[in-house]
Amino acid sequence: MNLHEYQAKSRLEAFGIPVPHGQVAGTPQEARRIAENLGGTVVVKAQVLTGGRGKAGGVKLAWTPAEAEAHAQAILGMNIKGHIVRQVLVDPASAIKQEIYLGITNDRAARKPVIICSAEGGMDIEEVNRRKPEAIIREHVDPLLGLCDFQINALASGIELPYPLWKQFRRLAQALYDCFIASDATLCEINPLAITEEGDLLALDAKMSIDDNSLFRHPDLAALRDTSAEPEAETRARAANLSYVRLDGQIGCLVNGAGLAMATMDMTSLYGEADGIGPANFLDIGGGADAETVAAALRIILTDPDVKAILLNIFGGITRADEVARGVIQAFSEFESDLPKIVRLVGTNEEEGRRLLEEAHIPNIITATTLSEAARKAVAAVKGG
Amino acid sequence: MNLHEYQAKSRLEAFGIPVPHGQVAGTPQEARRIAENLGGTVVVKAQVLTGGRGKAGGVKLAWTPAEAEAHAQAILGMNIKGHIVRQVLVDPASAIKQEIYLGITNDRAARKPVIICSAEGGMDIEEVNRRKPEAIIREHVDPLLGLCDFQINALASGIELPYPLWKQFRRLAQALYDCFIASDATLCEINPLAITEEGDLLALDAKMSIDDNSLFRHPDLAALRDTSAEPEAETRARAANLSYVRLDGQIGCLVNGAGLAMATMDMTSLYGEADGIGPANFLDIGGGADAETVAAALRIILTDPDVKAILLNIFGGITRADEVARGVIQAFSEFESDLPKIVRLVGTNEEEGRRLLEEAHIPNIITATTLSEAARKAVAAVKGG
Amino acid sequence: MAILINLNTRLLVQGITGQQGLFHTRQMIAYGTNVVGGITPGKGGQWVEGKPVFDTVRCAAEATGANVSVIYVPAPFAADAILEAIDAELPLIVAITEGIPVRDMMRVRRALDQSQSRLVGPNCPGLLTPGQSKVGIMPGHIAMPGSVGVVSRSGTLTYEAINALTQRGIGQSTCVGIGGDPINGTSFLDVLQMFEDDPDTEKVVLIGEIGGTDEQKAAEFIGQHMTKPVVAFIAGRRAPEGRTMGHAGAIVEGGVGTAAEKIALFQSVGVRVADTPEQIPELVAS
Amino acid sequence: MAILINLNTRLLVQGITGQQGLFHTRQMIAYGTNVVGGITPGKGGQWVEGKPVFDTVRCAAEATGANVSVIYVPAPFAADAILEAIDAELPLIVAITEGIPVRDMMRVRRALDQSQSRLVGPNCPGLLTPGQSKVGIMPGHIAMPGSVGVVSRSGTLTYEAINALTQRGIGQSTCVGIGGDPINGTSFLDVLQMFEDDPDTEKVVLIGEIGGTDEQKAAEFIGQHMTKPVVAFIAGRRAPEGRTMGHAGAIVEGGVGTAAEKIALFQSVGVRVADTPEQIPELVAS
Repeated sequence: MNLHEYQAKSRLEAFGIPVPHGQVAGTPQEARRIAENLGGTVVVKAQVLTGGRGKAGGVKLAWTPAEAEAHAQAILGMNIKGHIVRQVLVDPASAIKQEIYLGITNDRAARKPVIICSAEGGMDIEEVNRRKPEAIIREHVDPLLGLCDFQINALASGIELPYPLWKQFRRLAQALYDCFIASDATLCEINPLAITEEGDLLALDAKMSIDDNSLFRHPDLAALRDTSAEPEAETRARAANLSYVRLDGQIGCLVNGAGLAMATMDMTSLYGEADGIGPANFLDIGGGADAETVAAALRIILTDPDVKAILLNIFGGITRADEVARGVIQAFSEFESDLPKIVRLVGTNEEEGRRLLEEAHIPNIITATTLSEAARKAVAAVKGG
Repeated sequence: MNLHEYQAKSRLEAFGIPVPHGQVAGTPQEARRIAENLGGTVVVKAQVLTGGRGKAGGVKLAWTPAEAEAHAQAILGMNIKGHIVRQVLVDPASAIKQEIYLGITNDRAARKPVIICSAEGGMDIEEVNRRKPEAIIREHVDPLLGLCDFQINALASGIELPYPLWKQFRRLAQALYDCFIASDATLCEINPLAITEEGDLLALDAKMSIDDNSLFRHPDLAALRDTSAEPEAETRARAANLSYVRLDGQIGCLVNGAGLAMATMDMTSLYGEADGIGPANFLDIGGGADAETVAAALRIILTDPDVKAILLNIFGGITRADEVARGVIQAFSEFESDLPKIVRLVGTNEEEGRRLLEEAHIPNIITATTLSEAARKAVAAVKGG
Repeated sequence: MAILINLNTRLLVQGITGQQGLFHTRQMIAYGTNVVGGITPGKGGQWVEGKPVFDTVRCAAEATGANVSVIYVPAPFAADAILEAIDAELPLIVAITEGIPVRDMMRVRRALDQSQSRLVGPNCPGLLTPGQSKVGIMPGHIAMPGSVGVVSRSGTLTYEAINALTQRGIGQSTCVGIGGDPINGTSFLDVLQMFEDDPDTEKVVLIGEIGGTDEQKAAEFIGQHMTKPVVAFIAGRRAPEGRTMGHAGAIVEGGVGTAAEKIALFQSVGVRVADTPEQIPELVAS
Repeated sequence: MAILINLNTRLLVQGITGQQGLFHTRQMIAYGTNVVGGITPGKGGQWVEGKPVFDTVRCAAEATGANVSVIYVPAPFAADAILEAIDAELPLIVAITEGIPVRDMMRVRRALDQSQSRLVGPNCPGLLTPGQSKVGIMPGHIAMPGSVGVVSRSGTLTYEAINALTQRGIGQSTCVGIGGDPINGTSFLDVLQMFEDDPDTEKVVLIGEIGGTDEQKAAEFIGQHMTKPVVAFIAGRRAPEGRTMGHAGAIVEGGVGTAAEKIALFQSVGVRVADTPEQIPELVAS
């Protein structure tokens, strides 16, 4: 889960990291009032959960409150890579001597957090990495020892940070690490971290991503989720604990397990591509899903108007086939649907599951034994339908 | 450094551990007012930095405010093992079903903290250990991983804590560990930890000791030190960063290094015991002591009326003999003293040190080369003086 | 012989009184696995399916002589359960639980590195040595004893592969689900080495996914050290780039870990890659 | 040969620009120790006594090929300095600093256990191989080359013993101060083993103290594994019970670790125990 810039900055500030004291506006008038209160030059910044807003014209400098209002007017409602801007952050502009980069993320291969620093701040770090990899200093953090001061010194030394700033930088980097750990973040990034004309460090922009699996222990972070920008189906899927990604095909897939769900997508693509037929979605009901979860998944698929056939592929392990059957029956007792339903039900309690489905007499059910068979039948059903 | 019961309990409470909401009184009248405010039965408890106050009559139950006042009257000013009671804690009395023990300390041999729990609370844990060692459950804590819930479960299971209390107990034990670590404690002990009639856990009494070496990062804890009960010389020694323990002999020792200081005590005892002569103190000026520290040490020794001779034994390593000589000269320029001064100065910069001392012409200086010679000369000086 | 579990496996079930734990304990017992006891803190002294329940793993291990533990504990408590099994020095720990936070697994991983224990999982279907022992949630009836070792990052896709093999009369030595999480206990490489060393295993089936670099390392290992033939299947060929597909592990990161890349690497070291799960037994048999 | 340090020692000084660091760097260079550089974060690029100063130990070690680091950093920063030296994989780290909090040393100790580095100290006078190399703060002129290994928990009391030996014309192979803190890097036992294995060492002098159980373990080791004669001295025979005498290590805990107990144990395994420091050379010579 990603946080908006203003949310990330407010969290960083709670851990002691200096940030500009701007405010968020939902209307141009609000933006003007904030600019008036701040006084001086301000920056008006689109709050969207995607990169590249600068290039899209989503970040503008304003010398007067009237200008701030005009910029907010232009930015609010903007569509940046499919994300509609609903809020702008109005920050006081700062006089800047240098911009650096400081971020922490998890290094999968090393199985440790890694703190990354570069004197080349203000631009995409991936871009810096391609162009000038020696400008990036990395320190892996032992998750049990935590970030040590000597590692921060190594970063400061590596980017040739002026010595009078080292103490401030140590405090800030420690605070960033504390925030990363305490938030179960997968990314905490300050870019740019400005050295102001007054010789202070200031986090001008920030990104934070939170490990979704950790949200059970972070109700405060979970409450920050902005669902206004994402498709309603994804919001509902998350609420039902489903892993759902909408795609552009016609076969609504409901599968247990991410690997099998991907293989199901692969098979429908493989058999359907000659006819322009493919999966309408990736949908993994997870391990041990109960009838209610299955029903919720079917409801999401059934509300997608592009879906012309449903492919239900369950290989029971921790998920029990009889529970899945109950969910299917429950969903179709609510929604009447004439769509072809290709059902493949194997594994734990498969006989009981098949029996339940047969007894329920749901219309237009097509059974299959193997995955390939199920995928081929689904493609055929779309072609025939 | 040890905390008073009321200080320890207030700190435990800050970490989320339930404690009785009593208050501290310095006069019987205050104790009465606190008892009136609390209502009901109260306990009046002497606040002294020593054990055994129960047996000494320093803990009394009071059914009325008047009784609380009378008890406070009796307890305030009491001398418990050389400690004068200057404050009492007035706590509400609790209805108790069971008393257990829960403490954390450092296990030197294992180089880890160890959390200790026993169903036999309310008495000295050393006593329980002697009488019924199987009643004590121990879990060593990996200082990098921290206290794990499974370890707390093992404690709860080991003392057969009723299951409905486990969740509360886990929270409390975690809080105790957090407090132990965050306070750089060497001991955090709740004894007794009461199970109340209402089925809650309540820390009725608590002890905390703080690692003196850590106080630089705990100004709040350092400020809690109660110097009212200790000899003034020890307070002054600590302020000057000296390690000082008063003993009952006549030879004031000033030594660099704890081992050498102990050996110096051993030698003066060895040569003096036939004549009832021995060390007046243990005094280690530490490594790298400067002239000011040496002068402070000499001032402390010179204000001890029992001291009949001074033995200065310095083997320079990180401590430089010339610095020590400067301190000696400084101290004796302030205090005129005719006491015999046995000086042994060897090691780093010894020639310069000896030269400085000679040029200062301090009266009654006796030089020595070896430790045994210095100890024998000090004993002889006391005998002759 | 087989690998990791066999007839000598003495199994503890952590979370035995929970819904999943109880259901799969019954399944494992029904399969013939020697379940010797279970752990649920606070329920020590109870009995479940004729097996004693303990408060702690240490007590359970001492009382039963267990050598494997399987974990069905919910995600918020799962890391603690793994640490407890490590602390009790069990040689093999199998964590079924999915959704454990990354930070927890980083801590577990460090504790593991300092121990003698092996962890399989988390977020995995467990282990199955057909005809001998089943630890986890794999449906036992789809497998049959034989000489093909199966190792997989996926859960249900593993069953798919096992089922396809059995349907064609090809039995398995041991089936190992290593789990799809970014930080786990046992890698493809570990299991490939075990299969290479196992006299009961003649061929190996590897089921991979998009994302991460485990398959690349496996391919390298196969090229350098494996003498036994390997057949692979990689899920996610048609996955759109940059979107997470369920597994924390299954994300395509800037060109690293695409299916095409992994398939090419496998083929370069002589591994035959199946296009469909049903094709796996054909390649194994040929 | 000797142990731990010799003519091949290439030394880094952590905290080289501080008062103590600078003073003792001069002393060590004057003694002939091969100081190859120093570290003070933020002062990288400067030169001290003709030696280059670096911001980090890793850079310093790479640039100089150092194999030992000595730490004079003040207590609040000393644990970080040790961790840095461990991270830079220096084989030998000598920490002079006293007053490091116990909690810091518990963390350091765990990091050490997972590394290949050896730590001597903290709160120790360092190492001295007479005529070859001096690392730390021991006054070099009191020692002379020879075949007696000296190991001690104390600082200045060690000098006392070395001085007494030298006065009697008895030289030393290596003198090792292991430090008086409750949690340290190297124990009596470690050093006794090294002396036992060192062809240049013929006899050993051990200087102990009251408190703790290190001397007891040393006595056990001597009884079981040492072939070379050992002479001991224990400080604190006359210490009142239950009072801390300076060292965090030197506290008599409820009958555990009294001088009498330690002396008796040493004598029971054939170690001769001196009554005064001056008696040490007599016992060594006899």
